[in-house]
Amino acid sequence: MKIDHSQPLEYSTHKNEMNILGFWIFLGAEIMLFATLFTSYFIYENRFGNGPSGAEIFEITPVLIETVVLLTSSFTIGLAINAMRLNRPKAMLWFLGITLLLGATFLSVEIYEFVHYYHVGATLQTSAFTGILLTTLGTHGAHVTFGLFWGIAIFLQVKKHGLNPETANKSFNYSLYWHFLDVMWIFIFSFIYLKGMM
Amino acid sequence: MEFFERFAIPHPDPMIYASMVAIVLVSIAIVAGLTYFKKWGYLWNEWLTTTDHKRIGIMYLISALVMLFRGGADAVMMRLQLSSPEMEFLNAQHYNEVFTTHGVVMIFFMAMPFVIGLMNYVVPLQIGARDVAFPRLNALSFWLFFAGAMLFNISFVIGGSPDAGWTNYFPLASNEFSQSVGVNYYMWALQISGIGTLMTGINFVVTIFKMRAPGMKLMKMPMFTWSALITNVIIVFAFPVLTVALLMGTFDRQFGTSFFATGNGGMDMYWANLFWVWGHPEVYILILPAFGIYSEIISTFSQRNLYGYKSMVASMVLISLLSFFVWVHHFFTMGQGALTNSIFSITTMAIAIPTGIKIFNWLLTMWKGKIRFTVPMLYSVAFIPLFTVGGVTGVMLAMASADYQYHNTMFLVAHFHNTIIPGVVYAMLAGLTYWWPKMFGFILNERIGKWAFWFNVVGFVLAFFPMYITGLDGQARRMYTYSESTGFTPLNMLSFVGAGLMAIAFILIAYNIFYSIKNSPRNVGDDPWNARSLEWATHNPVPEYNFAIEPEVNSSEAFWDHKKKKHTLFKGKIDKIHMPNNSGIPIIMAGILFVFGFSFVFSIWPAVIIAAIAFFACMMYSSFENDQGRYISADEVKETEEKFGGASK
Amino acid sequence: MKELFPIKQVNGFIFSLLLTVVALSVYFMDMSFTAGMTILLVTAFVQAIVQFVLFMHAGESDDKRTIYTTLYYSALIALVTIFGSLLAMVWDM
Amino acid sequence: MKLKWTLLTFIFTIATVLTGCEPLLVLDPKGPQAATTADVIWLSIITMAFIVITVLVLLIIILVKYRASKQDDDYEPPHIEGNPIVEGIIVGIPILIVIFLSIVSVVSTYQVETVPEGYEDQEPLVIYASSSNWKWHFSYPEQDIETVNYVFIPTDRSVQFKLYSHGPITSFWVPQLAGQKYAMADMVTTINLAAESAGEFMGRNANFSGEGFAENTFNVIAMPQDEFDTWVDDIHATADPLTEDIFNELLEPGHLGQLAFTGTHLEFSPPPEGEHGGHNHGSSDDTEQSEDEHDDSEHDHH
Repeated sequence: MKIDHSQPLEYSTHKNEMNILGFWIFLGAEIMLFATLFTSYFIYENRFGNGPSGAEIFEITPVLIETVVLLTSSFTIGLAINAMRLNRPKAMLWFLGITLLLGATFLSVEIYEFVHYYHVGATLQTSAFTGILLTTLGTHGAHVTFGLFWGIAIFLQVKKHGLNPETANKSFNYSLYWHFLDVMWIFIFSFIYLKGMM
Repeated sequence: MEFFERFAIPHPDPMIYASMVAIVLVSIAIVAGLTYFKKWGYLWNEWLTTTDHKRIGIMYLISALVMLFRGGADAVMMRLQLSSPEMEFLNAQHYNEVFTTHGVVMIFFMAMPFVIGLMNYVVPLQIGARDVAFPRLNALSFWLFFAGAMLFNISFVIGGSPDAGWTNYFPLASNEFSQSVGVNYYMWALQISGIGTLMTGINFVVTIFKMRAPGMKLMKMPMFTWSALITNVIIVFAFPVLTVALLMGTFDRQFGTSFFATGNGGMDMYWANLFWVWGHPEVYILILPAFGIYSEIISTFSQRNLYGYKSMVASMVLISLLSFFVWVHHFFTMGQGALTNSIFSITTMAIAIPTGIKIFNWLLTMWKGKIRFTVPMLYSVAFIPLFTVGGVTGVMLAMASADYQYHNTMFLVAHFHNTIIPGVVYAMLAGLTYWWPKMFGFILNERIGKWAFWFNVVGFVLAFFPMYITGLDGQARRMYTYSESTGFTPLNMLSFVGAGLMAIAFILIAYNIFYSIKNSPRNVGDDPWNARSLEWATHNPVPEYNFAIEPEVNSSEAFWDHKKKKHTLFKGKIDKIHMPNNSGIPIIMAGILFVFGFSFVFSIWPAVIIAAIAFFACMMYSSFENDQGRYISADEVKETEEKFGGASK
Repeated sequence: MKELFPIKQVNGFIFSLLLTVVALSVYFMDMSFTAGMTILLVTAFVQAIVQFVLFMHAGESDDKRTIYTTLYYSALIALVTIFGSLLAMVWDM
Repeated sequence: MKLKWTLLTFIFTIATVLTGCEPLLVLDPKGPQAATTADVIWLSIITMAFIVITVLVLLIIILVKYRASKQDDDYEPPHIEGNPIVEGIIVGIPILIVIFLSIVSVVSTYQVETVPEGYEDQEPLVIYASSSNWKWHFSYPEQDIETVNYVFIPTDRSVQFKLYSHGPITSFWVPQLAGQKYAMADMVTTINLAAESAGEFMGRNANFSGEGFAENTFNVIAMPQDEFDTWVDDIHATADPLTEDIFNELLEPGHLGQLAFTGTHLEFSPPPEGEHGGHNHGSSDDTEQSEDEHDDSEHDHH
């Protein structure tokens, strides 16, 4: 493997460049995945049958907490990559750890939110609207959950092997993934919650 | 006992029992044979765990051919059932299962793997690469496709086949109207193989962008590679839509949501919408690689460069975009207003323009050429007029008002078989014959091949052209029977005869493979067709590392210019070569997903959960595994090259 | 310590929080549907661009053209899918 | 080789002869809407035949002229990149054809979606046609009768079919009168047509809907207005009233012959339109919807 030292570690081999490009293209596919969910959401938005509508069940507080937490975690994962490029693995692990904690916080609030929906009688089966709402949120939540496990794996690998072309590359792709989840949340926040409560 | 009842067939039939017995016997024979000849180790080490794009390509092709026969048998059964009025060969339910299976198998498990198999084999060779960008992911893609195909194929012996058509429209596909687990199989088989396809898409886009030989700019790529690039871009953006659609369908059937139900806010039309948002680009996923193959073959056997290279590329880029703009033409009759239908009618017809450019470019490529009628060329030549007919009937269908009359009739069936058979199937047969010496080092017998070709073309015309007429006479598609008074009989009989001729053609093709393995001469050289692109610059069959020395390219027909203008392709000397390691992880992960899918189909939740955990454990294991690949030493490369008759030319 | 908090990232973070606050105005303030949707569209897409360009470094490598093309392409097809479906399923029924 | 071509020609001839006996349903229209589609189809067949013949002739000329067996062994085909004029022509002509057909398509689509030409000033006869597995129910709200699997219509009168389904998606198709349209469970779709000659026409569900799909047909009988009125009176005099129980029995999956009742099922089992339509729920009008939502948000704050 030829290592190009003029590049940051994560880009330093041809394999690494391909991994990053491949991940971007994967994100392109993810954009389509979420776009399809949004399409479905907009189609079913007003089709709540006998169940509740969005305006009736959305609560601003948990949503706001989730938004701020996820935005902050997007910031900290950015800082982690910055620390990685400064070759400061310890600082990087701190930021990565904080990101994971914020991610866990986000998930807990989302679980609270789902429990709330359950209690007000908005389950998957209630209507097409609640079904697509929970499916969309659930898909995003599943992505975050997967991201948490992936993050832990990366944390352990960086801790064990330090920063080398492989771990740096994985961490960079992970940061792309995490930022991307934040972007998707912004769209959920804007076009599901705020539009619904407007 | 109650637990096992769910696996019973809901609509049993002597033919199904016979298939069960056949499946069991064949499986036993395969296991016994492998054990007796002590081939388990060979199979595992050389094939099942391989990450070599060539072997994966060949495995795709074998699966596709097997599925071609499966889907073809369904087709012949359908034509037989309709060959005369009030036929009692199949009953309604069985006929519904047969045409559903035919559609799904042919699109997902025949055409897709055929296309992807040829891309796998050829694209890295055409761009002078040693493998694809992510070899292990490539293996995983194949095994996911394979798991999906197997899952789908066991449906008719365990639990029941899907019976709502390959388009699977809700609410017909809902629990209320399709009670067996068949549609669950449909959902999970497509979901699993679809994820594999999506990964193939990402893999090839990166391969083509990042692994081209030095000097091969984008506008110097061979046309098949261009078509592969565009195809994979479409795959990347189209398949997530299918993922979501299948997820929602699964939720409706297994978790009681009401997305496509008729109450509770559900919308039955929305399945059709989602399905076609994916489904129309899918059509171009199939046809674009075929265009690429024809471009290669027509140019090779006319001994001329491809006419209008730039407009060929531009038209494919345009098609890739337009393919996402037209899906509503699949349901003009769903009640949306004339405005929407007009918009989508125009976008649909617009696709005819880039397609027309391609047809004329192929004609102009042959112009002033020196045309040799080999089997691949015969298919390409037959393709041009037949596909033109398919294309223009497509334009006819695109006219919304007239579509109200064609929709759901045999006219439509004739149209899409008229594009898919000369378009995709002939291209695959042509491509397979063309690249066969690259794969195995000998040429398929031309004489048998030509017989097969003529049976195929005559059979095709007989089988499908009459459908245009019966469609206009009011024969709806998917009818399992009709009465004598309708007057459909003679033309349907003719279709059956055509189907029979096509069946003979495919048997001849299978026989040709068998015959050529035994009898074809092995000394065909590295460039038997006097071809033009890089894949012919290496040996037949291709050594594991593809090229001993990385080729350097400075024109769009690198190998041709190497032969004619003495451009040097291989500079430098042989060095050690980095290769990916084999891995058992892909096949294990696919096996786990198979179990996951199967358990999900039957709602066996403990098994679903265990399989899901095992799947993520595999991913975790992969993440921690440190696999740096291996090196083939320079000496070993030199030795291999000597065996092929001299170190790199 | 300072190098661990580069000014570009900090500004980006503050800006994204600001955008969130602006977006929240549609909830706390009284406005028409059109005005609200306009605000949401602007804030959401600006926010996405901030993330893609500033945090995800979309334009830093040799592959930036491919990456940007991927993003434009997916955005275009996503919008066509959303609006085309709405047109066929809801608006023109 | 020659033998094969002869064979092909022979087969084509047979195919043409076999179908030459009777006009095809779609191309034998009995009303203005079907006449429009038939005209469009003929027009497109002629235009498209022009393209197919061009391609075929070019192909044959090229194959005959440039086949290797006819050329010198040392003939080296030239390298030709392309030519802007030639490429301009092969782009330009298809564009012109597509523009032409687009105009035809748009105009005719608007035509077949509205009341047939010449009948605009008439009040159309409204018939609700609803499908169930695997039957068609025709309700005449004005005449207060209902039929199963057959429908009488007056000739030279605008008829409006309101379509919906009691189950899977079906497609209402009477090829000689008009193109098809889907019947679905959560909305009502509309077909406008008129019959201009009396007679019996084949109608069927064209969209696959399960086991009994093949037999899911009905007859359309067109007759002059006075005969139609007599027929209505006959039904009122002879048929039994349709009750909810009877109707629910009719809905059971299966096939029935032709039946007639007085009264319609629309009263006790209303079609999915207006307030019963899942489809119209909150999605009819954008501005109205935004005002609604606006109101909701105001409620939240108080």
